Amino acid sequence: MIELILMPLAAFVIGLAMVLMMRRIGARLQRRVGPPLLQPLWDIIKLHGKETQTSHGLIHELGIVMAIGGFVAAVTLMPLPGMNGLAEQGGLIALVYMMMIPSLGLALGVGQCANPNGSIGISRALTAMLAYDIPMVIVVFGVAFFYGSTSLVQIIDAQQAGGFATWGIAEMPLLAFAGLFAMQAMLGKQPFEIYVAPAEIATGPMVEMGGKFLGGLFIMQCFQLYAAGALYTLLFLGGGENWLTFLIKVFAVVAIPMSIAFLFPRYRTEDVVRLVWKWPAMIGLLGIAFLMY
Amino acid sequence: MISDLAVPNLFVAQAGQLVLPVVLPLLAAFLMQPLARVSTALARGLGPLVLILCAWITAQLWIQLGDAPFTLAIGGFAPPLGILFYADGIALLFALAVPVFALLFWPGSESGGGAGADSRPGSDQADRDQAARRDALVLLLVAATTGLALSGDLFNLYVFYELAAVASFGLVALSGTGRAQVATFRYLMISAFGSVLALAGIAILYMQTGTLNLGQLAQLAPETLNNPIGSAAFALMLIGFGVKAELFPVNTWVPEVYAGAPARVSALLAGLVSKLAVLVIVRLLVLIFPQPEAAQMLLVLGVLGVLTGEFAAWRAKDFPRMLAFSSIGQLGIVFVAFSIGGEIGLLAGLAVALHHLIVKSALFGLAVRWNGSLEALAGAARTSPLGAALFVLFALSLVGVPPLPGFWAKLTVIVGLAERGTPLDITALMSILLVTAVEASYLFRVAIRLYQDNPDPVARHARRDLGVSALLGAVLVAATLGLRPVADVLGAGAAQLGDRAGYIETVFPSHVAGKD
Amino acid sequence: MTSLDHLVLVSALTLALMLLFGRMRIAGRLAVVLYAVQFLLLMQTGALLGEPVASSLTLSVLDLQMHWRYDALSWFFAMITIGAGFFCAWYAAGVWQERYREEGHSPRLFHVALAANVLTMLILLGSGDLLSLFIGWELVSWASFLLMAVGGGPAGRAALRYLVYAFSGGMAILAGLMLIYTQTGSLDYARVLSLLGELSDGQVWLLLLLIGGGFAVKMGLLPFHLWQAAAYAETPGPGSSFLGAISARMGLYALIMLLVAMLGIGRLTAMEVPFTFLSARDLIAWIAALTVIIPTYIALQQHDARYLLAWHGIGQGGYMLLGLMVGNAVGSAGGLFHVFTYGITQAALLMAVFAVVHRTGTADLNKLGGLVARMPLTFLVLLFGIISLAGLPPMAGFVSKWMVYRSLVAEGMPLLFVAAVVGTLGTILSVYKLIHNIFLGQLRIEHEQVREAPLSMLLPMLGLSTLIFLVGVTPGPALSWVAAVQASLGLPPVPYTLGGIEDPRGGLDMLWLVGILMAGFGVGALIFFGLGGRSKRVHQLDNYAGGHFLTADVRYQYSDNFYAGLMHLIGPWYRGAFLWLEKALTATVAFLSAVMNGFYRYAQPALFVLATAVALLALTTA
Amino acid sequence: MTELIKTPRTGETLPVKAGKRTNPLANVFDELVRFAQSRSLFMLHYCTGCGAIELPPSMTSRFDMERLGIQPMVSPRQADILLVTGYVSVKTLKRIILTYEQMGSPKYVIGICSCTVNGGMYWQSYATAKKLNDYMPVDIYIAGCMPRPEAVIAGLRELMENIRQGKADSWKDYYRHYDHYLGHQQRLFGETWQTPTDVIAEARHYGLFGPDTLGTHTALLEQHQRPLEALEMKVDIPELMARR
Repeated sequence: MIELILMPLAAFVIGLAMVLMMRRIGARLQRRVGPPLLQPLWDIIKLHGKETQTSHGLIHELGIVMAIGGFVAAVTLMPLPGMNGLAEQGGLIALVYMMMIPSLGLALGVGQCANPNGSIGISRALTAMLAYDIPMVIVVFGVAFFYGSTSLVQIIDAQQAGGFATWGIAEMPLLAFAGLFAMQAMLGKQPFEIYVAPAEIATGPMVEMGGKFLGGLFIMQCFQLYAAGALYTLLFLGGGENWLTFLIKVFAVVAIPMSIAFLFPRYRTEDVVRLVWKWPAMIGLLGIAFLMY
Repeated sequence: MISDLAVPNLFVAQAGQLVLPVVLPLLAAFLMQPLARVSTALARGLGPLVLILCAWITAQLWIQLGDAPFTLAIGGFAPPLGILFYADGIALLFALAVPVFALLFWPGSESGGGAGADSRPGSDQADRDQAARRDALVLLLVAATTGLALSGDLFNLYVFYELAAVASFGLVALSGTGRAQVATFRYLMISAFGSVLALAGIAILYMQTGTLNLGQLAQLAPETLNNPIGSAAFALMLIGFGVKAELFPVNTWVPEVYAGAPARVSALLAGLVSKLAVLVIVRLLVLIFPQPEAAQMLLVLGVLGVLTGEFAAWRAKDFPRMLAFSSIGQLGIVFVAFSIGGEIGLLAGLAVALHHLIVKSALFGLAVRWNGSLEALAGAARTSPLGAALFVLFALSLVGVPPLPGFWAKLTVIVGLAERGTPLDITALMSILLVTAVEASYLFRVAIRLYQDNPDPVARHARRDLGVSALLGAVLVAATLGLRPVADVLGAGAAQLGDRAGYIETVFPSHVAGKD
Repeated sequence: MTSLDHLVLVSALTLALMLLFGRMRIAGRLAVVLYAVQFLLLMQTGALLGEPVASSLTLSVLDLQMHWRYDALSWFFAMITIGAGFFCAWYAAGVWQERYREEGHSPRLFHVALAANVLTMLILLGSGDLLSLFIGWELVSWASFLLMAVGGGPAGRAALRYLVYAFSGGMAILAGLMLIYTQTGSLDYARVLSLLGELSDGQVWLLLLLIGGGFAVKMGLLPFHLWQAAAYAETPGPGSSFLGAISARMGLYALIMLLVAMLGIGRLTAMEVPFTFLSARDLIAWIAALTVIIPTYIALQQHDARYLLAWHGIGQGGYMLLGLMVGNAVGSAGGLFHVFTYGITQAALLMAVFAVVHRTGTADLNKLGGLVARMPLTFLVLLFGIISLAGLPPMAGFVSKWMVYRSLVAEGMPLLFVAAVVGTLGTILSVYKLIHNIFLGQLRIEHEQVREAPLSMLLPMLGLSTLIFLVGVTPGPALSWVAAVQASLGLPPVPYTLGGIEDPRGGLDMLWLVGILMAGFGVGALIFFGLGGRSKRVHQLDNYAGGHFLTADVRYQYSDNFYAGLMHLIGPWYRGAFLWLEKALTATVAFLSAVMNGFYRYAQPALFVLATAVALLALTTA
Repeated sequence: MTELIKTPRTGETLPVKAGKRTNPLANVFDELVRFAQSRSLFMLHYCTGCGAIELPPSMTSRFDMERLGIQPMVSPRQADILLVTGYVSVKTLKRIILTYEQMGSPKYVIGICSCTVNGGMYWQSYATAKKLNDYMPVDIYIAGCMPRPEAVIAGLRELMENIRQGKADSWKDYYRHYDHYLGHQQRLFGETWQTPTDVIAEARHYGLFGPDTLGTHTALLEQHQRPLEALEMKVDIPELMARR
C-alpha cells in the first residue's frame, strides 16, 4: 500500500529533475547558463502561490484535477525497482489507456475556458495523439507479443533474465527505434510541438491557464516526462535492476528527445501525422514482421 | 358424370344453373339499352341485381356440390361434340369472383375518377345512354369472363375471350378522351394480333387432333401434341391468350390502357380479366401441353415480364401507370409459378394470382382518386388516412412481408423454384428476389410520400372506393389470420387443377377410366 | 404456456395497448411499466443458465416447421433489447412526449413503433429454425422502418434508403436459405447443422455472401453501411436511442448464428480466400476492422451531433464482430460484452444529445457551445458516455475494448490490433469534438436562458450513466452472462472475476484501476484545491484574445472543421467510394428502368400488325 | 532608473509593508513563497515600441535571463510581469489595461523606455498616453532610449529584490484605488469605457477592497456596465424547481 504513495512521489521528484534537465539541455545548446537547480520547484510554488486567479468554471478546475490525478494513477502501473504497485492488476494496455485520461481531463478543462486558441491547441494535440499513438501501439503490441504477456512485471522479468542480450532494445531494435521516435512526439517536443505554438495560438491549451491551473500543468509535465521515460525503460531497457541503473536509464532515455528537440523548428499538424505515420509506424511494422516470421 | 350417378332431378337442375352466370349477364347486357329508354332507375338497378344473382347462384352451386368437379353439357350434347362447361373448385372460385369483383368495382356514377363533387354532366339523355352502354359492357365482360372460367372447350374459350376483348375495348374507350382512344387503339391492335395467333394455334390443334374439347385434347395430347408442332401451337396460343394475361411481349398495351381507362375498369382488367386469361393458359398447360418446352417457354416469358414490369415501374411517374407496371411484374411471377408445374407450382401460381387479384384490384380502387402523378400524392395521408394505411398494407403484402399472404405466396414460388433447381429456375428465383427489392423501393417511395407534409394534398377518397379497398384489405388480413385453412383450400384447388386424369375422367366418366 | 410465451404475449400486449391507448397521456408510463414487466418475465425464463426455453407455439407451412425458443444468446440480446426499450420509453414518457405531440406528431405512432420493434426483436431472437429466423428478420426490418419513418421529412428519405438496403439484404438471405434448403432439404437448425459440413467450400462462400451479406446490411458492415447513420439519426429522440442501442445488433445476432453457431470459426479458418494468404475468418475480421475505421472517420467529419453518434454506432459494430472473429475466450467475450456496454453507452449518448436538441432545438455542432453551465447533468451523462464510447477507463466501454485488444495481442494479429486502435483514436477525436462543441467553449446568447433537461428525460439518462460506470468498475456480473452465452455457443468461456479478467499473462482488475484512479483524482484535488490559492470565476468574455475586446455578439469559439490540420492530410482520402458505388447501382437500376419503360412506350402497334401479317403468311404457306 | 512618480490621489496612500505574520511557521512559508515568486518570473512583453528590440539580447545567450528564473510567457494569464516597452498610444493603452487586468496577482508592471515615463519624444503627441502610472500601478521604470540589456536586467533584479522583501505589491494598489485609475482611464477613453474584467467584484472576492475602490468614476462605470458575472453552472431542473 505504501508503494502506491511512494511511486507517484518518486515520479514527481524524478519528473522535476527531468524538467530541469530539459531546460538545462536547451540552455546549453543555446550557449546559455540555464535555470538554477530548483527552478522547476520555484515555478510550481510560485504558480500555486498566486493570489488572484481566474477560473472559467468547475470543469476548468476538474480538468486540471483529472490531468494530475490520471498521471498519479498511471504511474502506479509502472513497476519501479522493488515496487510493483498495481502493475499486476493493470498491464500494458490498461497503462496506455490510463495515460490518455490526463489528456482527456486537460482537453475538457481547456474546452471550458471558452478560448478558441485553447480549442485549436487541443484539436492539434489530439491530432498529434492520433499520429504518435499508432507507432506507439505498434511498439506496445510488438513487445507484448514478443514476451507473450501484457503484464509489465513479466516483461521486465523476461528482459532481466539474460542481461543486455535479452533487453528489448537488443531483441527488437527496430521497435525500439520506432518507440523512441513516437516518444518524441508523445512528449510534444520540437519538431512536434505545433499544438503549443506560442506565437500563433498563444500556447494553445495553456492560454487561459494561470496560477494553480498552470501549476497543475507543470506538475503534470513532470509526470509526463517521467512516464514516457519510465515506459520506454520498462519496455526496452529491462526496467530497473536497482534504483541507480533505473535512474540512469530513465534520464538517458529522456535526454535523447530533449537534445533533439532544441535543434528543430516545428512541423505543421498534417506533416506531423504524415511523418509519424510514415517512418516510425513503418519501422515498427517491419520490426513486428521480423518478430513474427 | 352427374347424371350417371343417378342424382335427384333437383340436383341436375341445379348443375344446370351453371349456365346462368354466363347467360344472365349476357341477356341483361342486351336488355340494358332498351330498358334504359323505359326506365333509367330500372336500368341502373339491373346490372347489380344480375350480378348479385350470378354470385348467389355460383355460391349455391359451390356450397351444394362440394369440391368434386362436374361438367355440364349445354343442350345435352355429349362432350366431344357439344358445348361443355367444366366446373371444378378453381373454376367456381373464379366464376364467383367475377360477379363479386364486378359488383365491387361497378363503374357507377363516378367512373373515370371524376371528383365526387362534380355536378352531373350537362345532357341528361346522353349521360343516361352512356351509363347504359357502360353497364351493358360491364355485364358483357362479366359474361365473357365467367365463360372463360367455366368453358371446357377450346373454341368456346376463344369466343368468350374475344367477347371479353370487345367489352374491354368499349370500357377503356368509354371516357372518350384522346388518350383513352389512343390507348384503346393500341390495345385493339395488339389484341387483334393476339387473336390471330391464338386462332392459328387453335387451328393447328384441330389439324393435329380433330377436336377442340379440352378433355379429348387431353386424352390425345400425349400422342399427337408432344412434338415441335404441338409446342408451336402452344407458343401461338400462349402469345394469343397472353395478351389479356399481360404476358411479356404482348403486354405493351397495359400501361397506357390502365393509365387512360377509368380506374375501376382498370381494376377489373388488371385484377380479374388477366387472371381468367391466366386460367385459360394454365388449363392448356396442364391438360394439353405437359411437355417441358411449354413450361420453359412460360418461365422465360414470365421472368422477362417480371423484370421488365418491375423495373419499368421504378420510373413510373403516375400512380395508375405504376400499378400497371407492377401488375405486369406480378403476372410474370404468376407465370413463373405456373411454369414450375406439379402441385406446388399450381399452388404457388394460384396463391400469387389470387393475392394479386385482391391487392391490385384494391389498389386500383384507391387509384380512382389518386389517378394523377405520384408527385401530387404528397400528403395524401392527411386527407385520407385510411386510404394511405390501406396502401401501406397492400404494398407490404405485394412485396411479400411476413406474415401477410403475399409473403407466403412468394415463398411458395421460391421454394418451388429452388426445389426444381435447374439453372433457369435459379435465374428466375434470383430475378424475382431482385425485382422484389426494386418493388419495395418504388412502392415505399410512394408510401413515404403519402405521409409527407403538404399544404395542398389531393382530395379525399369517396366512401365507396375506400369501402371496397377496406373490404379487400380485411380479406387480406383475414387470410393472414386464417392462413392454414386458406392454404388447405388452395392446396385442394391446386391438386384438382393439376389432376389431368381427373379432368378427363370427369368429362368422359366411363370409358376413359378403363382406357387410361 | 411456457415462460417464453408469457414474455412474447406481454410484449404483444404492449403493442396492442399502445395501439389502443397510445393517444393518452398515460401511455408513456404504461409502456415503461410494461417493459419492466417484460424484463422481469425475461429474467424468469432462466434461459441464460438453464436449458433453452421453447415456445409452445409452432407453425408449419409448406412442410416447413417453425418454432421458437430462447437460449443464453437470445436471452442476452433480449435483455439488452427490453432494457433499451425500457429506458427509451421512460425517456419518452414525460415531457418529451408532450413536446412531440405539440410539434404535430403522433405519440401513439411512436409508442406503437417502439413496442413493435421490441416485439419483433423478441420474436427474431427466439427463432428456432431458419424460416422463423427469416420471418423474424423481416419483421424487425419493417418495424425499424416504421420507427425510422415516423419522423417524416428527411427521416422518411433515410428510412426509404434503409428499406431498400434491408429489403435487398432480406432477399439475399432468402436466396441463401433456398440454397441451404436445396442442399439439405430442411431449414431446421439441427438438421442444417448436421449437413452443413458436407457443403463444398464454394457453397459455403456463396452462403456467406448471401446470408452473411444480408445480415451484414442490418449491422451496417462495410460496404452496406451507408444507410444507417441518416436513418438512425433522423429518428425521433428515444427511437433513435433505441435503434442505436440495439437495432443494428440484430444483424450481429444473426451473424453469430451463421458464423459461430452454424458454420463455426474453425470452418471459417479452414477456408482459404483464393489467390491470397487470407482465410475466411481473416477476411471477415478485416471487414470488421474496416467497418471500425471508415465509419469512425466519417463520423469525424460530421457536424450534426446525431449523425456523428450514428456513424460511430456503425463503427462500434465492427469491434463486436472483430472480437468474435478472434474467437478465443477473451476476444469473443469482448465482442459480446461490447454489445452490452456499447448499447448502454449509445443509448445514454443519444439521449443526452436529444435532450440538448429538446432544449435548444438544434443538434448542429456549429451552433451550440458552452451548455455545461446550463445543462450540467446532461453534460455529465454525455461525458460518461464518451469516455465509455472512446474506450477509456473507468467506464464500461473500456473493459470490452480491452478484451478485444487483449485477444488480438494474444493471437498475434498486429495489423488488426493497429486497425482497432486507429478506430479508437478516431473515436476519441470525434467524441471530444462532440462534447466540446456542445458543452464547452462559449455559450451563445440565445442559449443563456436554457434550462437543464426535464426530469423525466434526465432520470433514464442518469440511470444509464450509473450503469455505465458500475459496469466499468465491476464488470464481473455482466461478464458472467457473457460467459454463459459463450458456453451455449460452444466457445470457451471467459475467465472472469468481479473486477475483470483473470489471466496469468496479463489480466485486468477494474476494481484496483478505478480505485487508484479515484485516489489519483483525490491527490490531484488535494494539490489543486488545497495548495492553490483562491480563484474567482469570470465571465466567458473575460478571455485572452490578444488584447481584443470581446463582445457577446461575436462568436469566439472554434468549432467548424475542428480537426483542420488532420483533414488537410486525410481530407482527400475521403473519396466517397461507397457513395459512388451506391450511385452507380442506382444509376444502373435507373438505366434498366428506362430501357424497360422504353420497351413499353415504344413497342409500336404497327409492329404487331406486321408480325401478324408475317405469321399469317407463314401459316398459309405451311 | 527613475523613481516611481506618484501622482496626487484623492485618498490616502497605503504604506508599503512587508507583511509579517506572527506564526513563525507561517512566516517561513511566506518567506518561501516570496522567494519562489522572486525566483520565478514569467514576463509578458507587451512590445509597444522600440524598447522591445533590447529584450531578445537580454533573454538569449549573452545575458540569459533564465538563469534568474525569468522566462517569456505568452498569455496574460500565465504572466507575472507586464513589460511595456515603449510609447503607449491611446489605442494601445486600452489593450494594455485589458491585459493587465487579466493577469493573475501578484503581478508587476515594468515600464521600459522614457516614453512610458513621461511620453519621451512623443510628449507632444495628442495620441499618446504620457504617464503609464496614471492608468495602472507601475512597479519599476527603466528609463533610457532605449535602455541596454544591462539596464533591463538591473531593473529586473531590483524588482526581484522588492518581491523577496515583500515590497512589490503595487498590484494591490490597483484594487484599492481603482476609482483613481478608472478616472484616468475614463478621461482618456470616454465615459463608456469598460474592460471585461470586473475589478470591483474581484476586489470584493479577494478581500482587497479599499476605501478608494469605489468613487465617482466607478459610479459612472456602473451606469453603463454590461453584466460581467460569471456564467455559473446551474442545475435548473424545471420539475424540481416547480416543486420547490
